[in-house]
Amino acid sequence: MPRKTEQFLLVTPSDSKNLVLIRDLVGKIALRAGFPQDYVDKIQLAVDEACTNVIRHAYPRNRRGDITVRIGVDSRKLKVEVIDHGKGFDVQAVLAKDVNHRLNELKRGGLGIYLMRMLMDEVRFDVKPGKETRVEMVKYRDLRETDEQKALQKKLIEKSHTLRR
Amino acid sequence: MPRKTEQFLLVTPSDSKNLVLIRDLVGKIALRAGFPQDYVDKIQLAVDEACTNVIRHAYPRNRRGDITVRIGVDSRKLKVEVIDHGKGFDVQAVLAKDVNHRLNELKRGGLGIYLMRMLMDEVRFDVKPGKETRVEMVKYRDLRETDEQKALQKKLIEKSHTLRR
Amino acid sequence: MDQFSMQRKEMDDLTVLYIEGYLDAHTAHQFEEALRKIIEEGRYKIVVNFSRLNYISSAGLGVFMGVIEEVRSNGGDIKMCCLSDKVFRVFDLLGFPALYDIVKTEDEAIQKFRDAQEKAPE
Amino acid sequence: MDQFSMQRKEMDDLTVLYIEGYLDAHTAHQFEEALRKIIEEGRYKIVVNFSRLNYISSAGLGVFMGVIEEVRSNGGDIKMCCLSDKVFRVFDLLGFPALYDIVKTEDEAIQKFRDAQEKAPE
Ligand SMILES: Nc1ncnc2c1ncn2[C@@H]1O[C@H](COP(=O)(O)OP(=O)(O)O)[C@@H](O)[C@H]1O
Ligand SMILES: Nc1ncnc2c1ncn2[C@@H]1O[C@H](COP(=O)(O)OP(=O)(O)O)[C@@H](O)[C@H]1O
Repeated sequence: MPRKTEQFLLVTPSDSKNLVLIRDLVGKIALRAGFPQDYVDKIQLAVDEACTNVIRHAYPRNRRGDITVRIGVDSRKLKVEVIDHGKGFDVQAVLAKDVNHRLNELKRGGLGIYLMRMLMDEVRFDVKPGKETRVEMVKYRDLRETDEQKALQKKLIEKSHTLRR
Repeated sequence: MPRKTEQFLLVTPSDSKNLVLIRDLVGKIALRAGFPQDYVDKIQLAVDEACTNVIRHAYPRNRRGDITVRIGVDSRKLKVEVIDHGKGFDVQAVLAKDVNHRLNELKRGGLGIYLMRMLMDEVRFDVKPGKETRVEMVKYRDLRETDEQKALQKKLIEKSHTLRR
Repeated sequence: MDQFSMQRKEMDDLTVLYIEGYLDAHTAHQFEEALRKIIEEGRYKIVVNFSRLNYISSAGLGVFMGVIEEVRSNGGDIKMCCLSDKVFRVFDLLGFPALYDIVKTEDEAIQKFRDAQEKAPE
Repeated sequence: MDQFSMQRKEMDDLTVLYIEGYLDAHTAHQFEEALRKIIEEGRYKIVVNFSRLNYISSAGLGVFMGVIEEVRSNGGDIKMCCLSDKVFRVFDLLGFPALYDIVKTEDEAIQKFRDAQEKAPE
C-alpha cells in the first residue's frame, strides 16, 4: 500500500477499441493497490462508462480527439479522472433528470452517469465547454454502499416495477 | 491498420513494479496494430530495457521521478519514445564502448542499450542533461535484421568465444 | 485478441444466442446486429445465454433496451440466463431484474417460453 | 499477480532451480537472492530450469553474470535448460550460448555435470 499518492496517466485516441486498454490498465493498478476484486470490477466499469461518454458525445464525428485518464492511488483511496477536450455538456440538466425520466429513456441509453454514481463513492463533473470536460471519481478502500446509493437504487427498482409489462 | 498515426501516452512512477504495466500496454498496441508476435516480443523487450535504464540510472535514490512512454503507430511502423527528466548521460561515451568492453562488463550489466539496438530498427538518444532524456526507437512492419545488427552480433559472438573458459 | 464472439442455436421457434467475452461500446454493435438479424428473420423468442460473458457495460445493456419493444410487440421476448455474479450485479444495479426474465439455466429460460405458450395457445 | 516464482530441488551435490513467469528488473533480485542462498550453502553445481519462464530482460541475464565467476572458481557451474524459443533468442542475441552451457532438457544438464565429474574425479 503506497504511502504517498502514486500517479499514472494514460492518453489514447477517443476510439471504442481503446476501452479495453484503459480497463486493463486501471484494473491492474487497482488490484495491485490491494482493492478487492469486486471493487476493481466497479472501478473498471465506472471508468469504461466515463470513457464511453467521451467516445460517444465529446467530439464531432469528423474530429477525433483524445481520452485522458489520470489515476491516483494512496493509502485511503483510488481517484480516476477522465478528461476530454470536447464540447462539454450541461451537467445540472443531465443530473436533474430523475429516475422516472431515466427509465423512460432506457431504450436509448442514459445509464452511464447513473452507473458511475452507483459504482463509485464520489463523482464530480467539471465542464469548461469547448475546453475541458473532467469527470473525477473516487473509490475508498473501506467504504461499502452509501445511503445515497441505496436510496437511488430503491427508487429505480420501484419505478421499474411499475414499467414492467 | 491505421492510416494516420495513432498516438498513445503512458506516464508511471519510475519504479520497477511498473515495467509489467508498460510492457503489457505496448504489447497490446503492437499486436493489435498487426505486428507479428516475434516483433511484439522484441518491441516489449526494447521498451523494458529503456525503462529499466530510467529506473536504475535517471533519478537519485531519494527523488522518484516519472517514466513517460509515448507510442505512435502508423501503416509503416511503430515508434516508441521513453522519456525521463533525470540526470542524463554521455551517449557518445556509452556508444563508443565497443563489444570488447561490453563483454568484460557483462558481470555488471551494460547489455540494455546493446539489446535495444539489436531489437529495434532505429534507436536514437536525445539527452538534455538535467532536463530531459529521450530514447526514440522505431520498428518497421516489414524489415528483417539489418546488416548493422548482424555485424554487431557477429563481433560479439567472436569475442565471447575467446572469453569462454 | 477477439474480445467478443457469439454462437447461435435454433430450437423450433426459439433462438438461443450464446455471447462470450467482453460486451462494451466497442463490441455492442456486433451484438446488436446479431439480435437484429434474428428479429428480421421473424424469430421473436430469444434466449441470450451469458455463461461465457465476462463483462458488460451500459452500451451492452442498451442493446437490449433498443430491441425489446419490437420483440415483445411481436409476441416474443428476450430471456436471459446463466449470468455470472459480476454481470448480474450490473443488471441488478439498473433494476433490470424487474424488466426482464433473468434465470439461472438455459432450460429454465426455454421452459418459461413453453409455459407461456401453454397458457395462451394461438 | 505474482509475476515470478521459483522452486528448488536437490539431487546429491546438484541443485535444480525452476524459474517461472517474468524475470525483469523488478523480479531479478528475488532470483539473485535464491541463487546466492544456494551458493552460500556451498552448493556450486546448479541447473536452472527455464521451462516455465515466459520472459527475461537484461536485468535477469545480469544475475547470471553477477554470480558465475564465484560459482566456477569453486569448481561448479550454472547450466541452463528448457528455454523457450523466445527466451533463448535473447540469450542468443547476447552471445550467451558461447559463455554458458545451454541445453534442451534437464537430464542433459545433469549429465553434463556427471560427465565432467568422471573426467576429473576429485
Ligand atoms: N464527456 C462528455 N462530453 C459531452 N457530453 C457528455 C459527456 N459525458 C456525458 N455527456 C452527456 O450526458 C448525457 C448522459 O450520459 P449517460 O448517463 O452516460 O448516458 P448516455 O451516454 O447513454 O446518453 C449524454 O447523453 C451526453 O449528452
Ligand atoms: N535514462 C538514462 N538516464 C541516465 N543514464 C542512462 C540512461 N540510460 C542509459 N544510461 C547510461 O548508459 C549506461 C549503459 O546502459 P545499458 O547499456 O542499458 O546498461 P546498464 O544499464 O546495464 O548499465 C548506463 O550504465 C547509464 O550510465
